[in-house]
Order: sequence, then structure tokens, then C-alpha cells
Amino acid sequence: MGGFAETYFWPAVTMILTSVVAMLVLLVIIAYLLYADRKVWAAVQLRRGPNVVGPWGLLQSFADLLKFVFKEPIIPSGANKGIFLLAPLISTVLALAAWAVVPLDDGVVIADINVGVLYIFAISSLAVYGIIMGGWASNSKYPFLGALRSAAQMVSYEVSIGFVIICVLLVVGSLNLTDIVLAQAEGIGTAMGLAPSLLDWHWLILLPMFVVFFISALAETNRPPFDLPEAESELVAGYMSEYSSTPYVMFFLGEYVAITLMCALGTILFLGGWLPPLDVAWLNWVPGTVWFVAKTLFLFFLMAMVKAFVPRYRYDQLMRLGWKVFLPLSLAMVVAVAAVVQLTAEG
Amino acid sequence: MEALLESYLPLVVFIGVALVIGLALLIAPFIVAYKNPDPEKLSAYECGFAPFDDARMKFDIRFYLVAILFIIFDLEVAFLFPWAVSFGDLGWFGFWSMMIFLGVLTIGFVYEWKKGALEWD
Amino acid sequence: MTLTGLFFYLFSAVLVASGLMVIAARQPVHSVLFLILGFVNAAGLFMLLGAEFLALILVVVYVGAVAVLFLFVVMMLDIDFAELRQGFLNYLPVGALVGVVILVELLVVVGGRAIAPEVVESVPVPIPDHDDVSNTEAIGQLLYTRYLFYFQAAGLILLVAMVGAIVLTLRHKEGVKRQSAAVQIARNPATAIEVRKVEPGKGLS
Amino acid sequence: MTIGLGHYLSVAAVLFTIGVFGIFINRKNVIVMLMSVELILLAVNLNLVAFSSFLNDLVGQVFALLVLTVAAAEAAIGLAILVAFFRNRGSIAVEDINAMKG
Amino acid sequence: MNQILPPTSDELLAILPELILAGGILVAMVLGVFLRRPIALVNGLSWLLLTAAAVAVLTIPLSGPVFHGALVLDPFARFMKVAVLIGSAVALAMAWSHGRQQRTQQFEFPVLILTATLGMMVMISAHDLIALYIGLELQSLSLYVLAAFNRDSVKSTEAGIKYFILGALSSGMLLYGISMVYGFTGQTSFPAVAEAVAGDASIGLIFGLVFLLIGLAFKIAAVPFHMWTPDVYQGAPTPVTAFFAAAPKLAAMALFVRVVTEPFGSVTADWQQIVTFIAIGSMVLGAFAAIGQTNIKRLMAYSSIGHVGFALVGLAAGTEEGVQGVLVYLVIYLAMTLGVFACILAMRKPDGMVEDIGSLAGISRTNPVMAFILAMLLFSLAGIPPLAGFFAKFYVFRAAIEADLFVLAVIGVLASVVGAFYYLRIIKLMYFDEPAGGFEPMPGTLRLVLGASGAFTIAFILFAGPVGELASTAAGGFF
Repeated sequence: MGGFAETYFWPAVTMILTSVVAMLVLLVIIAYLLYADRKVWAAVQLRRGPNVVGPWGLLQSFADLLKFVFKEPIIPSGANKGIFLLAPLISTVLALAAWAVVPLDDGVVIADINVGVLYIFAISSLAVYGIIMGGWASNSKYPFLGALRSAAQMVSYEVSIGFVIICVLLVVGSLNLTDIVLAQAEGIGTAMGLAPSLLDWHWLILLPMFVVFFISALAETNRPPFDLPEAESELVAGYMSEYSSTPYVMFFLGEYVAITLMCALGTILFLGGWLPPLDVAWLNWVPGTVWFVAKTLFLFFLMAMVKAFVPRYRYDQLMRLGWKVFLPLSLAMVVAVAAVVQLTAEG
Repeated sequence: MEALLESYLPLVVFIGVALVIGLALLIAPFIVAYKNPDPEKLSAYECGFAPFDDARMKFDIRFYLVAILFIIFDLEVAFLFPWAVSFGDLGWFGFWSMMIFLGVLTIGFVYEWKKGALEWD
Repeated sequence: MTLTGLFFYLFSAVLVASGLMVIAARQPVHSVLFLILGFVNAAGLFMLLGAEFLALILVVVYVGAVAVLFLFVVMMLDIDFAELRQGFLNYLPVGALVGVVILVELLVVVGGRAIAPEVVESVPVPIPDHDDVSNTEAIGQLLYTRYLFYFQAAGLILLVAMVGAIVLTLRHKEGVKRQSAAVQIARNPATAIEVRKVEPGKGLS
Repeated sequence: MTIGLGHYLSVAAVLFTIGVFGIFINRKNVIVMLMSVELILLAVNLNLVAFSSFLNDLVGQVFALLVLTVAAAEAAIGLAILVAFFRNRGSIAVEDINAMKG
Repeated sequence: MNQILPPTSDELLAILPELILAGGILVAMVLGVFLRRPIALVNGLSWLLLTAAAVAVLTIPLSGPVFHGALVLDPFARFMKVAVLIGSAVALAMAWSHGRQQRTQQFEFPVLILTATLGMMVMISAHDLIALYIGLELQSLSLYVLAAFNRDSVKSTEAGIKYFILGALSSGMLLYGISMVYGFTGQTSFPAVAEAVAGDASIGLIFGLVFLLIGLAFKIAAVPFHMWTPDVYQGAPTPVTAFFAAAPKLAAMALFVRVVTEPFGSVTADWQQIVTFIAIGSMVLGAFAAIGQTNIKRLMAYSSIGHVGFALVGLAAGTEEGVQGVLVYLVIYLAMTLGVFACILAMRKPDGMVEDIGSLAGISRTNPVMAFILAMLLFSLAGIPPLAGFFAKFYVFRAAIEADLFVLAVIGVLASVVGAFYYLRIIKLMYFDEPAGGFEPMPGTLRLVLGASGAFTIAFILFAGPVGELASTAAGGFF
């Protein structure tokens, strides 16, 4: 009996505990990111933003959550119940599941599988289902239209994100996320004899890819300026318009978790994950996770600002950008990066 | 095979935990919130008009074409992954074989562009 | 060891159950969802077999793209099956019998079948062990050099699929004004503004 | 009880039979027949990967990758033909009753 | 990592025809899209590419397996590749002239014919189970789209759907067979599989072979798996049906012969009964089912099933003469089918195309030349002695008798006698019934094709020597 306890019982408990703790920490951070997003938006529009609930409005998101839990869950008469309730569940669980492979620090990761990037790419390509099922199951015109449009939009930008990831892989050579971050320890900076610093990260070598990734990440998660399907003036709330209490929150939660995931992926691929900006003693003392969170927050801040002041794309412009600008650009970059890497490797 | 599975176990546990939290959130209102459905509340949202026919109406054929082209470009990306990972030991031979593959698909892309398949009217 | 056994039985049970539900579901949308569930479990089985790259490619390509197209077609074509012509393909009456016969024979053949040992050594490309070359890299080393011909032929097949899809589904609607960003940007004051002399009180003719 | 090759082949055989069975009994809805074809090809892929893993030979996995891509292209063409078929048969003139501009 | 060398120059030379076609396809697509009126140019270019590929196949030296055993260029492959290329080129020319009259022309049609032909050439020279599958899929995908090419007609799209579903099912079965063969031998290339089989095939291998043959039987439309042929031949646009009956049938038969003789040559006992059973079924059905037909294209579908049955009789013999008989049969079948389809394409009334046999009544008075050549072709299809059809059946039955498959030969002769009935019925219709209004004059290319195929069938005696000898060198490659 003793053998069974050590080999099976305790590792299982520790594993479940770490997952639960990690999940809760993540959800709290997401709640505050939601709050930060609304604050930034308000600040740009010279208004104050949520500041009533709790000191400076810090408990606003938790108040919203409680409000939604007590709202009456409405399932429209025409909808088929099963898929109607399944859709929000899928979009939330998928978004959360992708966080399992994100390395906060060297070794601080829930599941360090050696196809990490491919896993995140697979999960983000599944996110379309939550939206399509949500739109179709609510059996009314607006959600149906909104779901199709945002599904087509996400699908179109998925391809360019795929090519961007290929570019980074060409430089790194491994699918494992930890290897991708460690590969950024040396690059252009060290080649020029400087100490390992932020110049070595991929954002400098693959600058156009970083820009394409940032914009495609916006489009992939239906963030403004690409949020046409659920923009207020267009299709009411898009695929979410028939949902009421917590299903509505879960769609929202899924969206925000996906946004932070894209910021985290951007940090890992381009901003050197947990590496300090300068390889100096007092900067190295700061734990890697802090750097990682700081960079992810920086990217999130950029996304929040973009939401505040960039005008919304019309649908055909949006698809034109996806298919006719990003796809050829990223394909050409794949060829260019491959040629350069082959030449440097050869020489 | 054993070492491989060890790294996937925490992944499965994490997805399990995410599922439990999702279900908890989903079921909470059905237990806690009050229920008072009336036909008006349950009808589909029509900014005030009565909904006329079944919502799942016919739709523009353009969406099928986007989905089909997505499959083909997704396959292209799927082929690029092993190439990018094993790029180091492929040398020029591997490089040129992928360039031919990308060339063929780029000609397909040019064909599609000129035929107007990417137009979104 | 029982852990992999547990996961194997879980994945294959759900896979077979969802396979059955695909052909038995009343609504086509439900059968598409069961197909997706089946594919995800098949990816799990691939993981157990060590083919992690193939498992994720199965998820990315099939569940992420092909099943989306199935959902689009099922949801938007609202195929009213009741009136689909009955005599459409009904000259395969022997189907049920053939199905059962095949199953029985296959289970007999593959039940406890172990591979003849001498076959195992003379294998064209042994899998490199796991820690130095990852599964993806091993496939990569092989696919673009030794099996170059199949890889280029697969590229041509994708080209044919692209041409076929466009030939069959692309239709242009007349009278659609399209925005051309290049034209808009290329406007300059000389072409855009027209200066006309206007005598007071008369207005333009 | 260790999981042997026979287990995987049996699962693949059952799946293959479900797929073939699905095509024969489902003569009304064409979409389910296409899905049965996908099930058959999934069974074949499972077969190939199982053999490749137990033969310790990579050719099976490369072949499974090629089968997967060709099957996906085939599914794309099949659904394109299906869309063309339903456009004609049910005169679902998608174009002219397009009330909401898609 | 053992450095795998890039393909050497003679490997590239060995697949020169395929490279010509592949490059041509890309050029044709780019031309088709960028030019304003590309139809004539792309058709002409495609026709040139097919002839250039045929010339290349004839001139390049034979070579063993290339690309790590993926393809091989042996006499058999060369013989069949030339036949398939001629079939495609003639079908493309007929489709072009037909299309010009109908004014329904898209430049994608020749491009799809080229990709289908490329797929067939890969199939024919396949030397590995993977190459077999890839070639088969490349050809089948193009044919699914061609079947549904006329997307506005309900018949054409329905033909496309049926062909797709049964084609997908058959490649699923074929793949299952391939995976079993790979599983139980550990090899995929034909010589390696042959050496692993070496006379004592295990039960799993037999199962793999059975599924492989089922999948291939679908593709050549042999009996238990022929259900798709009549509907697809009738539904698809006529030039596409002409193409279906000519080139893909030959390529699928070539693949069937190669798969059965090369990897599984040493276990003939296992596959011989299957092939015999399929052959008998096809011959009998081809004879009896065609009698009640009114649509000429549907009749041609059943006649093609019958002819596949006769060709398989030669294969069932399992000897070198058998394979030689099959090859001779296929060449003669190609010539006859192209000729008959030239006439079907010429059946054009002032108000449009007609397809029912009744409209052929009395055309001996209105279009005498066409009637005469069509009558000769139908006699030859029935197997009347001086014509080519008789020699085809003669070669095949002689091989069967030498391999003492007497039952098969007797049933074959009986089936061809019964089959002769529905051919003769058309000839009676043409010569002894009242004319129901003649057809429009035949366009140039159809006239040319009809003349060539008529000459070949009528004066086959002159060609019997060289064709027979070419076929025997081709068949020699295996045994």
C-alpha cells in the first residue's frame, strides 16, 4: 500500500494542486486585466473609468462576475439547448487549456511538452468552434451573421499567424517554448560583442513578423479594430447577443484569456520570455517570472491602447488585409528568413 | 514511451481543472438565479421587430470558398512545421525542395487572386 | 504502466462511441460535433503511440479546418433531408451485411496478431530514439529529402484542390462596387479638384 | 495488461467498419456519407501510425502525414461539389434571396 | 544524419515527361489568369505539352527505380504512358472543338485534363505503395472536378457527387489494404514487398491484398464495384465522359496489372480467383445490362465494363502472354472508344446535342460516312473477325486457354456473343430504319479522330505484328 501512495497518490495531488493554484492566479490576473483595459480606454477618452467598487474600483470585475451569476439565464425558445450551453464552455476551456504550456520561467511551466508552439497553434485554431456554435445555436439572425463573419475573419488570420510562427522556428529550430526563449539569449547584440541584451530578442531580427503577429493576434481574438462582427453599431453583440448571465461572461472570459495568451505568445516568440532586458547583476536578481509578466502586460497595454484610438475596419477591408497583404508578406518573409539562415549557416 | 507521457500528464490534469471551473461557472446561475421565463423574453432578439422566418437562412457562397482555401493554406503551414524544425540538417537540398513546394502554392495563390476568389463584395 | 492502459481504453472507447454517433445522429450538426470529438480522441491515441507531431497536425488540419468547413456546409445549406430524393444511391442494399462480415473477419485477423520478428530489423527508416531527435525533426529530415517526390506531388494535389474548389464554387455578383485602396491613395489635387469660374448670380449651367 | 499492436488494430478495424457501414446505411444525407469517408481515412491513419510505432519505422508516419493532407484536400473538393450540387438541386438560389449582404 | 543526396541528373531525366506536364500546368494556369482571352492559347499549349510528353517518354532511355524506389521507367510503363498520353490528347482535342461550338469554355478544363494525365503517369510508373496512392489521388481529384465541371446542370453535379463518394470510399479501401500490406511486411516498395511475401503470404497480408484489389476494382469499374459508372458516364458532360472512358480506364488497368504481378507475383494462386470472379462478373453484366439501354452514353458505360472484364481474362492467366493480351486489348479498346465517342460528340441536332439511341435512326442516308465508320467500330466492339476487336479477344482468350482456364474462356466467348446483340441493334437502327432528321456536319477534329480510329480498327491486320510485339516487350518486364 505504501508503494501505491508514493508513486500514485502524492504526485497526483501535487499536480492537481499546482494546476488549481495556477488557474486561480490566472483568473485573478485576467479580472484585473479586464479592469485595466477599461481604465486605459477611459483614460484615452479623458474620463475616469470604473472607480466605485472598492478602492479605485479595483473590485469592479468581481462585482460584475457576481452580478452576472445572479442574472436570469435565458435560453431562447428556438435555440437547441445542448449546443447553446456547450459553446461558451468550449471557448473558455480551450482558452484556459492553452496556458498549460506557457513557460513563466526556466522550468516554471505546467507541461513542458516538446511541441509547445504547435499545441498553442492547434488550440487557437479550435477557438473558432465556440463562436460558430454560439452563433448557430441561438437561432436568430444577428448572432448567426456575426458568428459566420468572425469565424471567417479568425480563419483568414490564422494562416498568417502560422507563417509567422514558422519564421521564428526557422531561427530557433525547435518547437519547445523553453528552447525558443533560450535561443533569444544570444543574437545580433552578442554577435556585435555587446552583453546579451534586449537587442538579441527576435523582435529586432524579425521586426516585420512582429508587427504582422501583433495585428493578426488582434484579428484572431476579435479585438478592435477587427471587432466588426460584435461591434455595437453593427450586429449588436454578434454571436453573443442571445446569451444572458454566466454564458455571456464565459464568452467574455474566453476572449480575454485568448488575448492574454496571444500577448504571452508574443512575449515568448519575440520579446525573449523571462530574459532580463540587460544581462547585468542587479537585473538578473529580479526573478524571470516578473520579466515575463511585465512584457506580457506591456503588450496588453498596447492592445488596450489600440482598442481606444484605432477606427474599426470595414469587413471587406479586413478580409483584404488578411488575405491580400498579410499572407503574401508573411510567405515572402518565410522564404527570406530561410534564405538568410541557410546562407549564414553555410558561411 | 514512458518519458513522453510523463510530460503530457500535467497537461491533461490542467485541462481537467479548466473543465471543472468552466462547468461550475456555467451551472451557477441555473441554481442561484431566479427563473421567470415568459415568451416575450425568450424570443430571438430583433431590435424590436417580430422575428419573421427561421434565422438559419441561406447564405453567401463566399464563406465556403474561404473555408476551403483555409484548409489548403493550413496544410501548407502543416508541411512547413517539420521543415522549419529540421532546417539545420537539411542543407541546400531541403531548402530548394521547400522552395519548389512554396512556388507551386504561390502560383495557386496568384491564380486565386486574379480569379477574384479573395474579393469580398 | 496501467496509466497508458487507462488512457488507451478511455480514448478508444470515446472514439468508437463518437464514430457510431456520427452515423446515427439525427441532426447533421450533432454528427459533425461527434466527428470532432472522435478526431480529438484519435489525436490522443496518436500521442500514446508516440506520434505527437501527427497528433497535433490531425487536430490543426482536420478539427481546425476540415470540420469547420463541414460545419459551414451543414449549418448554411440547411439540407432538408426529408425530401432528398430517395432513389439517390440506393443500389447498395448489401451494405449492412458487408459491414458486419468485414468487422468479424478483421477482428479475427488483427486480434492477437504480432508482427513477425524478422520483419522488424529490415525496416527502411528506423525511428531515432526520443531524446536527441524529436518526432517532428525526425519526420522533417525524412520528408524533404528521401521522400521528396511524394512531397512535391502532395503540393500538386493541393494545387488541384485549389483550382477545383474555385472552378466549382466561385461566382461573381454583378453590380458590386469594390474599393481599391491604390486608386484612392493615388488621387492627387490635379485630378480630384475641378476649378470652375462662376459669374455672380448665374450659377453653373 | 500491456497495450499491444492488436489493440490498436482492433480499434482501427472497428472504426473502418463503422465508416463503411455509415456509407451503406446512410443513403439520404450525403454529408454523413462524407463524414463516414473521413472516419475510414482516420482508421487508416490510426492503422499506419500503430504499425509505424510497433515496427519502429518512420515511413508509416510520413505516409500517414501524406494521407492526412491528401484526405483533407479530397474533403475540400468533395464539399465543393456538394455545395454545387445543393445549389442546383434545391434551387437554393443563395444569390438572389441574399437579404442580408453577407 | 546520413546525408541523402539530391536527385541525380538521370533521375530527373527519368521523370522528364512528368516534369514537362507539371511545368506546363503551372504555365497554363498563369497564362489562363493573366490573358484576356486565354482559352485557345491554353488549349493549344496543353495539347502541345501532351505530345511533348509522349515524345519524351519514347526518347528517354529506360532506367530502374528512381527517387529512392518511388518510380520506375520500364518497358511496361513506357508502353502504357504513351497510350494514356494519346488518349488524353485526343480527348482534349475533341473537347476543345466541342466546347468551341457550345461556347461554354473555361481555361481550367485543359488544366484539369493535364493534372489528371500527370496523376495517371505517376500511377503507371509507381514502384512504391505510397507513389501508387499519391498518383491515384492526383488523378481522382482532377476527375471528380471534371465530372462536376458543368456546375449549373443538375445531372453533372449529381454525377460528380456519386463519383466522389464511391471514389473516396474506394481510395479508403485501397488505403486500408496498403496499410495492412505495409504493416505485415514492414516495406512499401514493390520489390521489397515481393521479397517479403516470397510465396507464403500471412493471413494479414492476404487481407491487405484483398482490400487493395477491392480499391483498384472500384477504379477500373469491374463488376461488384461498377455501380458508379453508368450514372457518371451519363451525367458528366460528353467530352468528359469521352476522357473517362479513354485514359483513366487504361491507367487504372495498368496499375492493376503492375500491383498484381510485381509485388504479389509469387502468390498468383491468391489473387487469381478474385480476378477471375471479377472478370466473369464484368463480362456477363457488360453483355446483359446494356441490352435495355436507350441512352448512348449509358450504353457505352456498360460496354466499357464489359471490355474491362475481357481484359481481366488475360490478367487472370497470370502469364506473360496474359499480360501481353491485356496490353493489346487496352490499345484496341482505346482506339475503338475514342472513335465511338467522336461520333457521339457529332450527334448534334440544330436545336442542340442529343444522346438517345433513337436519334441515330437512318443516319446511313443523312450522314453516310459517319454511319459506315460507326458501324465498323460497333462490329469491332462486338468482336467480328477481320476487325481489331476480334484480335483483342483472340489474344486474351488464347492466353486464358494456355493457362487452362477453360471455364473462363467459354464464358467469355458466350458473353461476347450476347454482347454483340446490342451493338448489332444499333447498326440495324442506322441502316434499316426511317431517318429521324440528320445531324449537323461534323467539325474538323472529330472527323480526323473518326477517320484515324476507323482506319486503325479496319486495317488492324497491318498493325497486328508491331502492336503484338511491342506489347510482348512491355509484358516481358515483369516475368
